[in-house]
Amino acid sequence: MNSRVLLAIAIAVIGAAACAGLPLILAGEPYLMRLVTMFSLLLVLAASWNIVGGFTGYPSFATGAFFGLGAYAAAILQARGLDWRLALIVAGIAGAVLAAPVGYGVLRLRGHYFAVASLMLGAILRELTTGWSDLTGGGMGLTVAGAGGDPERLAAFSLRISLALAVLTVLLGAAIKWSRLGFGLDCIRMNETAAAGIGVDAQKLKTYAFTLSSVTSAIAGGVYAGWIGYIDPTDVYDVMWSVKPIVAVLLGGVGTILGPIIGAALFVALEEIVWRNVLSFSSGGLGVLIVLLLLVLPAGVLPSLVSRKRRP
Amino acid sequence: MNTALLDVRNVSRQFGGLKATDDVSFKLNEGEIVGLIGSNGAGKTTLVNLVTGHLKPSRGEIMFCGQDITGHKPHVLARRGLMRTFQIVQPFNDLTALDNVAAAAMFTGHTRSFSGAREQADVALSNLGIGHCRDHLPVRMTLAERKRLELARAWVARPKLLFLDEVNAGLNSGEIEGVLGMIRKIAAEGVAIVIIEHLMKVVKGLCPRLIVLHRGQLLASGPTDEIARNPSVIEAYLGARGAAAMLGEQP
Amino acid sequence: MTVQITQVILNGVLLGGLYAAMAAGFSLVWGVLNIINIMQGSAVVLGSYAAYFAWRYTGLNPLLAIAVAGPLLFGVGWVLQRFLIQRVVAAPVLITLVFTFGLDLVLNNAMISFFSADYRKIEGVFPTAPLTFGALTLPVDRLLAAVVGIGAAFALHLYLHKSRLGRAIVAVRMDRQTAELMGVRVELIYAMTFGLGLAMAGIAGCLLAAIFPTSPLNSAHYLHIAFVACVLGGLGSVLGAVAGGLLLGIVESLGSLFVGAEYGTTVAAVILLLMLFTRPQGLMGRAGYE
Amino acid sequence: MQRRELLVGMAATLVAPAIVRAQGAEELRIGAPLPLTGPLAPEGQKQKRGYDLWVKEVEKSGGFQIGDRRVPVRIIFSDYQSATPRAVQACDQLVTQQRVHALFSPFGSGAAKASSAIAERYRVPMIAPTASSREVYDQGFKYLFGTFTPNETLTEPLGDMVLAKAPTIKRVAIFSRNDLLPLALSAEMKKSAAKRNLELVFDEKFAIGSLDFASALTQMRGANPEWVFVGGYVNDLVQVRTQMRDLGLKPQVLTMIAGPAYEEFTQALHAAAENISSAAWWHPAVRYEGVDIFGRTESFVQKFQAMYSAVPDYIEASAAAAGAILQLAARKAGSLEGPALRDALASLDVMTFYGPISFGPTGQVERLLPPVFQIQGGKPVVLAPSSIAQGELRLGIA
Repeated sequence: MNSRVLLAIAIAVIGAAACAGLPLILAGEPYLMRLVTMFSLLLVLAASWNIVGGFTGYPSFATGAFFGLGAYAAAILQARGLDWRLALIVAGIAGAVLAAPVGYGVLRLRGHYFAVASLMLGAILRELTTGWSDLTGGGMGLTVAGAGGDPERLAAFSLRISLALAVLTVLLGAAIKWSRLGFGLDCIRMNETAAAGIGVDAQKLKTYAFTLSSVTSAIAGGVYAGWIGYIDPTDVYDVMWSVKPIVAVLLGGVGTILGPIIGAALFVALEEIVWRNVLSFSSGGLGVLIVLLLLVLPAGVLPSLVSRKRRP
Repeated sequence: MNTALLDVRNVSRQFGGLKATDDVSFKLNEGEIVGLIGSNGAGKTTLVNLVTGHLKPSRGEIMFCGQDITGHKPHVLARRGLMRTFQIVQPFNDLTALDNVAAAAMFTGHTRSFSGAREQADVALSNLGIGHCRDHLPVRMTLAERKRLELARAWVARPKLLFLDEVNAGLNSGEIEGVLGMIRKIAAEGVAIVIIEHLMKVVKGLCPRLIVLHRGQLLASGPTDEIARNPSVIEAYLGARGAAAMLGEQP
Repeated sequence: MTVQITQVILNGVLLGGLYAAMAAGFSLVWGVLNIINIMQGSAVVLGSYAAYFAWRYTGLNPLLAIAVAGPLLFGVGWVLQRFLIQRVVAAPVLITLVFTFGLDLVLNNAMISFFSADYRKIEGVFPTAPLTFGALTLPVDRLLAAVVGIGAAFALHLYLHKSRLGRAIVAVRMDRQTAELMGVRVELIYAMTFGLGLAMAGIAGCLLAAIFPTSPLNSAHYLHIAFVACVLGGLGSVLGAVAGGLLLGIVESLGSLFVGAEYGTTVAAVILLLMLFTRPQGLMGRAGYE
Repeated sequence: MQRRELLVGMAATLVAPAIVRAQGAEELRIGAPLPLTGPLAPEGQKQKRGYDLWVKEVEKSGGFQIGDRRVPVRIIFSDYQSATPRAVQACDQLVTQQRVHALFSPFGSGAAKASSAIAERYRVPMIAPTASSREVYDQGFKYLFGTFTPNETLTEPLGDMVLAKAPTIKRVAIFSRNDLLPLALSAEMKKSAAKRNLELVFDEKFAIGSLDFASALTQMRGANPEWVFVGGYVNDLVQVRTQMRDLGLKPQVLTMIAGPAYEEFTQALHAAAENISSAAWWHPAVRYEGVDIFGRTESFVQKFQAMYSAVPDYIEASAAAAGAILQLAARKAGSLEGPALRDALASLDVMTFYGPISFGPTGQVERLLPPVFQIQGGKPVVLAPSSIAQGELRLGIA
């Protein structure tokens, strides 16, 4: 128990220090600042996905759907003059309002069927967003005022808020994992029938997990919209927003607290390397990376290192 | 006004055209030990699934403690004291034995704290004679130990009624003796128990009453001695050849 | 109005024939290997390129290019399964899904690199005048492609149920362990199945190339179609995929008539979700496959 | 063991490509983020062809004239995978780490708008070769320049011409891909139609990736339009045209943007392409006498054909023009410094192979008159502007 509290405190302290310090340290390095912001957003999504995909064991491909939903909710509200803080909160609420009923329905499915249904959710939202052009601008996209004013302040601001959100999401993950809810999710992941047999209300707990994970994903979308300043449906509902967090968590270690952090950092670094060194095959390079990762390190970096230490 | 603990009324369940359970009715009283027997495919496990909420009946109703529980979810029933074990053991593979049992203590509503749940689990493990497996993962335990783990998980929930689905399957006779001892111990605490078996031999010494299923239907129900001599039961249940063997075995 | 609706349903059937071909192989692989092959869309496009280049350099009719694209894609599938996918075939859904997603990224971008993303179109092969029946019209190229597509799916179905190897595949789908005990070499069956799955994709690609411009960018849409048709029709069943494909074609056509052209695919996706909720085994599938 | 090696290897690669900084001999570096993979890949490849041709010409001529020096030019490409955030990131990386002197913007209005903030922040001039929407240029930015005129400059001349030739036309149908440029063009078409009191009898969008338009076209046929306007890309338009023919839908005027500008379009449709009208920001049939490195339009087309064995379209031409324009501005500025280049671009007023170039107060090109053209006899024939017209609008389609 104690080591857990220590870990949580360490994450919070380091996170707070990073939120306060990094924007200042990186002030002269806008590119690094951008990379760290990207890392933070990926971390939010990875840690969010980990709640459903890692703790509960449901292979969700819906992260991108909620990311896009949050991006649009925040962007539309900001365009209507709402304060960015409120806009982010409403984006989170929008995520929850969609996730709760959808999750309740979709989470009755298992395995491939769940994966397909969750994948379809993003496609449907994208089409609806594109179609409802009076509200969303449709295929024309939407310009977001953002919160920071001039570009430099916007960059620093976006870094700070995405880092803060990342720290909160990791802590949320830890809180869930070490709570009654997390214990129940563990049971569900390992054996849902047996879990029901000992009184675990699987449907309820799964829906909680799915909803919480969607809230943070949606807020991440809102932060992203303000940061980039322009969103369109193909961009924010891109299936990559669902796949990259999964790859990051697979890279770091599924179902662990630190896995998403390590995974997101490695992923951003690897992606950057591939992107710099391979010009027109960079998406393909990402594919090669995924294939290699799953063949060589199927359990992720963190568990591989830990199990190495344990072995004689 | 004497309400039965469990009252199954005309329950049926169909899969496609197949009637897995066909108009079955029976009652159980508090603290009773009953054997539910029948050959493979007689519909024993389906019946357990129907009563414990893992399947919904196509027809009929089920009363538990005087209340209608037809179609209630398994987790709701578990919290109300209706527990079961599975024919094939279903442990949580990444949890230690202790946490396997602690989860049951927690989610059946007997405690909300982790420390409380683990304390209760500890007692349960010792009580069922597998205290030494406390920190083991299920994969490191023998089948007999895992069977006891399932019993511990059920016991810690302090059930009123416990279904044991082929709890002896795969065990040798020594191990079976041990498990039967545990079952007696649990029964002595006033828990009603339904033992699902296809070997009549096993349940004979333990259950004063038997319920016999055949092709989804209730074939007979009554005191064990009577049932054991009931020719239609013997024939349906064991086939003509087995019937002869069975009768020859009578003391 | 009745003429219009009849025409729209006819359009849907013609489209559905193509969808059936796209979904049949996908469904087979899903059913036997328990793998959702995200690469299916790109494999279809690869088949289209085979047809396109065969036409371009030898003037081969794209419907006959099936004889080239089918075996070619079969080989690609066999090798991929034998050397890569086999290594994750027993892994959880998440892993196999992400794995084939990675393979898809590689294949799709390789095609962009080699063939560029420009649209390429086969022309001048089929008569341009459509068949007319009163006020109804049937374009010749679409009609032929739909007929060949459904025909190919039926051929696959027959192969699975009449040939020795086909029956072994079905046996593995039903019960892998028993099949193994009976001496079926599951690894080989897997490679065969994946090969057949991609071969069907290649055939579908040829049919598409006969009608539509070809580009690697189409692959995501093809995959989407395979998904929906397969779930509608029922997992693992080739005939189910045909039924699902036809149904999807008709639903999309009617959807774009009654709800608006931009929502045609949305209507299909929503129907898929409803289907998953109410009857996850699909129209013709049996319960219990998962 | 294998795993450890892999981990060590990964770590090593992480450190290896240390940040590249400007160094050594003077050269002009231009950053060009392109969508080389992903859904915009065809457009990205086109833009790249234009740039590559220009660089080759510059190299042949011995480099850039800056004051009294000759300076080599280098374009640093970056694939942004058709994802807007990556495009912005690419611009940032190109400026801060590759120290580029100028940027060619990513494809389309959306990405150009998102990334123009980077150019503005670092005071690096950005030329957008493929962004037409006014909103891109309305941000008050000083460092953004665009070679496409606003969208209405495509639909307005079409409206004039059609009504001059066929004053009886009243019923218009608009069918558009639900995508940035096609939608913007359709919106302008709607305005142009309303302005001329035309009746809009059909107005629908189709989803990106649609394979079948028959249902919508059956409906359109019921509305009996005289002028059909379709917005989309080559693959959509080929399909729409084929199915219009199958369904016997024959309006007097059929306008399609932006497909007919491409060679693939006429190749794929043959006779069915006949009499389809269109408009684009540039067309190989236009004739200008430029002072830029390519000179006359014909010479640009020739050089392009020599290099790629294909006829250039408006994207390829605009990309090459972006380079040629930057070159003219650099000569005028006599410097590679951002502000100097920017001022030279802002005050430019020259003729190029692409057309007359002078940028308005927002940075968007003015005075360029996008050509209206029609496929006649299997070839595009320019109908407007009158100064370069080669033929007259013909009515009816096959």
